[in-house]
Amino acid sequence: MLNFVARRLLAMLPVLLAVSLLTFLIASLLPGDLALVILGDQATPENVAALRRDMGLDQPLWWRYLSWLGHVVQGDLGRSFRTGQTVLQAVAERIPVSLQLMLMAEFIGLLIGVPVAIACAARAGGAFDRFMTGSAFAMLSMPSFLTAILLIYLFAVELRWLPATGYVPFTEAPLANLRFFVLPALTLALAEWPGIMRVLRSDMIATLQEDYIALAKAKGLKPSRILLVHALKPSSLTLVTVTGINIGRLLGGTLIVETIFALPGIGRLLVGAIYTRDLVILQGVVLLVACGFVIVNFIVDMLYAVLDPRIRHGHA
Amino acid sequence: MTAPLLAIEDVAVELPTPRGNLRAVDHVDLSLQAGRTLGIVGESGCGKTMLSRAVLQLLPKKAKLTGRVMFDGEDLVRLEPESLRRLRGRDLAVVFQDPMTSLNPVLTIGTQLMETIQEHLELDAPAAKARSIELLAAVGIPAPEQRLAQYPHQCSGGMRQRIAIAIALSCEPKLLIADEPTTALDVTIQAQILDLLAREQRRRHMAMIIITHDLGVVAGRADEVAVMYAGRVVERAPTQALFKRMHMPYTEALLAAIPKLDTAPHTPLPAISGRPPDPTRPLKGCSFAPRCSYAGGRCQEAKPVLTSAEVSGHLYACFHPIRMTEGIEA
Amino acid sequence: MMQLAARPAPLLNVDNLVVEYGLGNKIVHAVSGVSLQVARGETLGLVGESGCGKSTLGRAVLQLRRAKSGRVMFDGEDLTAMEGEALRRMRRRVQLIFQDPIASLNPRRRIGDIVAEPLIIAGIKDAAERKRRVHEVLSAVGLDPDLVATRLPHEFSGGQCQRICIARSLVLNPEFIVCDEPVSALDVSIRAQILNLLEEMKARFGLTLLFIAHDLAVVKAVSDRVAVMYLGRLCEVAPSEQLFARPAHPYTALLLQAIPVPDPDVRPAESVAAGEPPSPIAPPSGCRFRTRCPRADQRCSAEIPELRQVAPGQFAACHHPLA
Amino acid sequence: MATLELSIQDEEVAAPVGRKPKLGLLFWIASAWVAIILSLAILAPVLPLQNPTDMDMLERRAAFSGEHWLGTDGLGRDELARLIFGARVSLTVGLIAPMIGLVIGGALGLLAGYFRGRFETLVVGSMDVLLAFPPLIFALAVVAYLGQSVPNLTIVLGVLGIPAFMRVARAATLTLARREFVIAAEALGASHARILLRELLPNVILPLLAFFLLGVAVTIVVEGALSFLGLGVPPPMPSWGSMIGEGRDSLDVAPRLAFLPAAALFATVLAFNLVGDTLRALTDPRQGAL
Repeated sequence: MLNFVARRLLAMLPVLLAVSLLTFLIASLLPGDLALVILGDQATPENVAALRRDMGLDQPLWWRYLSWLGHVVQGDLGRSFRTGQTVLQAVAERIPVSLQLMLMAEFIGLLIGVPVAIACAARAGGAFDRFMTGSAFAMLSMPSFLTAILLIYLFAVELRWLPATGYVPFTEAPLANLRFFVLPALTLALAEWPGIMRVLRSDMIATLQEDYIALAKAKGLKPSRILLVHALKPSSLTLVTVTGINIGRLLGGTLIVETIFALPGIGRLLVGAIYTRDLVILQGVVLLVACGFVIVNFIVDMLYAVLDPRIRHGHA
Repeated sequence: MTAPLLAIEDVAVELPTPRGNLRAVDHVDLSLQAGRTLGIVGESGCGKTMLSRAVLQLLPKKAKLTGRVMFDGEDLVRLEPESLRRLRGRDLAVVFQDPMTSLNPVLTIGTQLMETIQEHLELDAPAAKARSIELLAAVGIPAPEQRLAQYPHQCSGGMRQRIAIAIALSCEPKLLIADEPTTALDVTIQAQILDLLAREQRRRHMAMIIITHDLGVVAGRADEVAVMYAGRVVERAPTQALFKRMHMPYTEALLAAIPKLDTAPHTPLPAISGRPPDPTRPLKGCSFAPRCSYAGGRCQEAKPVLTSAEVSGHLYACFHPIRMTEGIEA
Repeated sequence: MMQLAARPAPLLNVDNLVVEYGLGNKIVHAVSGVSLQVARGETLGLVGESGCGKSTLGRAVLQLRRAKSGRVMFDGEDLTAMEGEALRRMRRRVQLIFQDPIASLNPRRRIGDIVAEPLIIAGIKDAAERKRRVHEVLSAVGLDPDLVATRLPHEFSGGQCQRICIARSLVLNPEFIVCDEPVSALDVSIRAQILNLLEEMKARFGLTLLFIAHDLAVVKAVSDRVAVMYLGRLCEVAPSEQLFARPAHPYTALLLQAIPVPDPDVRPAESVAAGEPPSPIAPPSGCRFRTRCPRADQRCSAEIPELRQVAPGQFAACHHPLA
Repeated sequence: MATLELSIQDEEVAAPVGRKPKLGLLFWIASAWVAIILSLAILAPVLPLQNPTDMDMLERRAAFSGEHWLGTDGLGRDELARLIFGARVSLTVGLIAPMIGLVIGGALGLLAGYFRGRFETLVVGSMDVLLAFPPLIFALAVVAYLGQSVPNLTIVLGVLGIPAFMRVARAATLTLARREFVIAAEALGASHARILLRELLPNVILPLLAFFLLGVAVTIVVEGALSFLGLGVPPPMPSWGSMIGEGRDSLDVAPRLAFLPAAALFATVLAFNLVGDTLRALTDPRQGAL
């Protein structure tokens, strides 16, 4: 099992390296000169040339990438020339917000998706199954920014139960904090549960047609045990891989939801950086998010290997 | 003759398919005494597996079942789910064809054995575990103790089928249904599994139904044999009578079409011409008529009913039976 | 390299073929040094249990799977040394029939195009000529060309699909056909039809066949000589009658004794506890059957037995042959 | 002479036995909606519509009227015209971007699934790198640097679609390449090109087309999200996403300014998803694929 982990760990390094290269190359797509953009109105030919030398912009591309990478590896992702904050500080400040949002969304998504999937699979083709599959399908076609608008209109504008925007840290006022998070988390969760439900449902329906389920019935086991142990256990494995992929979608979703609900998370930091052309922050955040995503997927793969006995015993 | 342990009375199974309703089992009557072995033989699509699923009440949801399945005095078709559930795995057990798919890949062998025992016999975990080890040893599994913690993918095909048999025998069933138990196994392993089944059946004087397409498997192992074609039992007889003095042309043709070890190479095989019956287009007359060399006018018109021949227990469904001693047409 | 009795040069001569492939980080020793010959017009049966490497050997002979070492001589030409165009031209003289007839036909193409495909690949441009050839082979295998040519594979039964595959393999007038378990997936009644058809096609087109199967009775029905394979190696080769009457290798005897005979008078012999075949990833040393052989001794684990003649035309790879 | 089966009974073969695909009502409604939206978008310049960018500060947020069937937006522009021209943009990006993914990703997946070996590891490896970036964030970053324009947006979203199409094509090719009819073609001496084009492609194209329709739905959503944030299609060009974004500010006063484009976007995405998923269910025999 250990060499399996080591092998996968080694395979992850080139991916991270390639991710850093791609992030760096995106920045070089900028038409015109970065120095000009940074100095903006105080751009006189002298200080533009001086800035270019400081940032090494006059060096060849590969040199700039290597020096940038050198800094990154030591944790220095550069400093925003708009806010003066380093990228790491800016991100560190905002991670708790995004993390709380994503965890709440994923939790609610699982809370709705898993039981519904099991109920649908138990009576596949029944009225409940057709209704839930239909509504899941509709929810999948509902972009999160549409759901956000609907929820705001309903709960904030019309019913005035919940605030449309605003934030207070959990440590300061847990209850108020949760009130701010209900609508954003619900928006994301409504986009999450259909994906979870459809994968688990179709997997369980396929599992329920396997011979070993027929044998479980022939052994006279209780229907609940057949559904929740014999059928759910093998199917839940694919759920683990789906959650890995969902996190990528979730990151995209948080970006929109944080912007609409004005939550100071990483997503909003990114959008803000684009509006203010704060290109150092933009590049730093994109790199961190991508690397975070690769690491999370690596962890999900390991979790899958540990859970599935067929892989755990090297029967790859 | 005491009442049979199992009596299948006029059972029919109809399955809706995209190409129209398919009558997989077409009014079958079969019975089996306790402790005896019945072989059910037929080519694929003849309904033999669907018949076994009807007995076990494991038919697909959409299937329509008519008729009665009397088991130990109870009609399983009308038994309410809870008592049917308590009976399955306890008095009525099954072994499926493919050992690769009949064991749950993510549950240990121990779990899958002990859950059956604890479901039906009031044994606590240690007692159930001891019984599981004893069962695994009885079916010839080396080092049964360690085997409990292993997963199915760590065992060979033959080993898994032995485990499936151990599971089936775990609660001393009165009837074991073996649905093509050795089709997915190699010939040397098949011989070992068939011997194991025969030995365990003798030791536990258990009734057994062996379902197979291989006439050789039933020849040496079944007390009686029923031949199925297009959803119907076309002949049923004690093994000796069925192989030596069959009355149904299909049985004769089926036996002749099998290459034998003692026939010389390159001798043309008397093949059965035509195509297997299409279940969605049932024929008015005898379903074997289009391929039968003895078929006459009457065969196209009506379906021959199972009539008994001179040897008791020898039934056949044919208007022109062969090898009849009196030579009169039924 | 052992010498056969004086016979015409064999059409196919496999010399010490070794085929291995990787499975995860392990190596599967599928074929470990097999040598066999097939004379022109002969049918050589190749029999063995699943996982013994017989299908791998069949595909390696046709260069569909590259061998690690050893040579395959076909009509004096070394196929293992051939590449690209030369090999492709050679393929017209050798054909392959598979076990699963339905999976052997592209579900999206009409039967007429499927059977004509070999002609197109061989570069026969004249469409009328192609149509004639297709009609000829379809009729030869007992199918009505006009009814069949325009239809799709899913409209036919297993038996009919196998007939179509046989037609496709005959359309280029090949000399040699590898039949890889051609009837194992078919029902008993249809199986007999296809076996008879293969025999008839062999006579009519003067074919040489390598017939691979796990069912000994089926192999005996069509083969002049039979080779028995176990875990990547040949353990016995003999004329059919001789092999079934007086098997020389203990494994052949075990196989024969295990076959269920469709006759109630033949009491099934109590199977000697012969255990399970080991995995080809870690085959036993010396004779690979020793772990299941009642006659195994110290020499069997030390020294790999060579295939030597134990009776006229009968060869066995065993230190203690039965004959 | 072996008993030959001389001919198949005519009535047997006459009725082709294949699975008749049951498409159902929803499929036809969805296809109809797609057809309507597509024709409206294509014919937009010819249709008797007002100019979507003419502002009329006097007529801001006007209600439905004879002159403005669907009223006007926050800047007095005709809502109906903006909706239809918005469809033009959303569909241009929505249809062309996945084509890039289909062609490049499909080809890469087909080749990787057939040739395997180092080429496959290279292709799959590079796709994993692209997949490391959450799609929305990658699109935002590239557009932020490259500049907002419909071509840029289309290219970026197209490139983002390549890994997904590659995976679908590779998965289909892997299962097919093991099937005997491909090995049979190889045994006949068919060249790689012939096997790829005649044997594999016809069987891979249908799952890819079904996935293409799902790709269109996803792309419309991503373009909508970007334009909603004001980072997609440059104003004043109308796109459903930007219209919803603008409508958000006047939710309390004129909710229809947000909900009209929202409904159009939702219906179109749902329609493409429905058509795509029905086709996918037909090509993927596993029950419950819907």
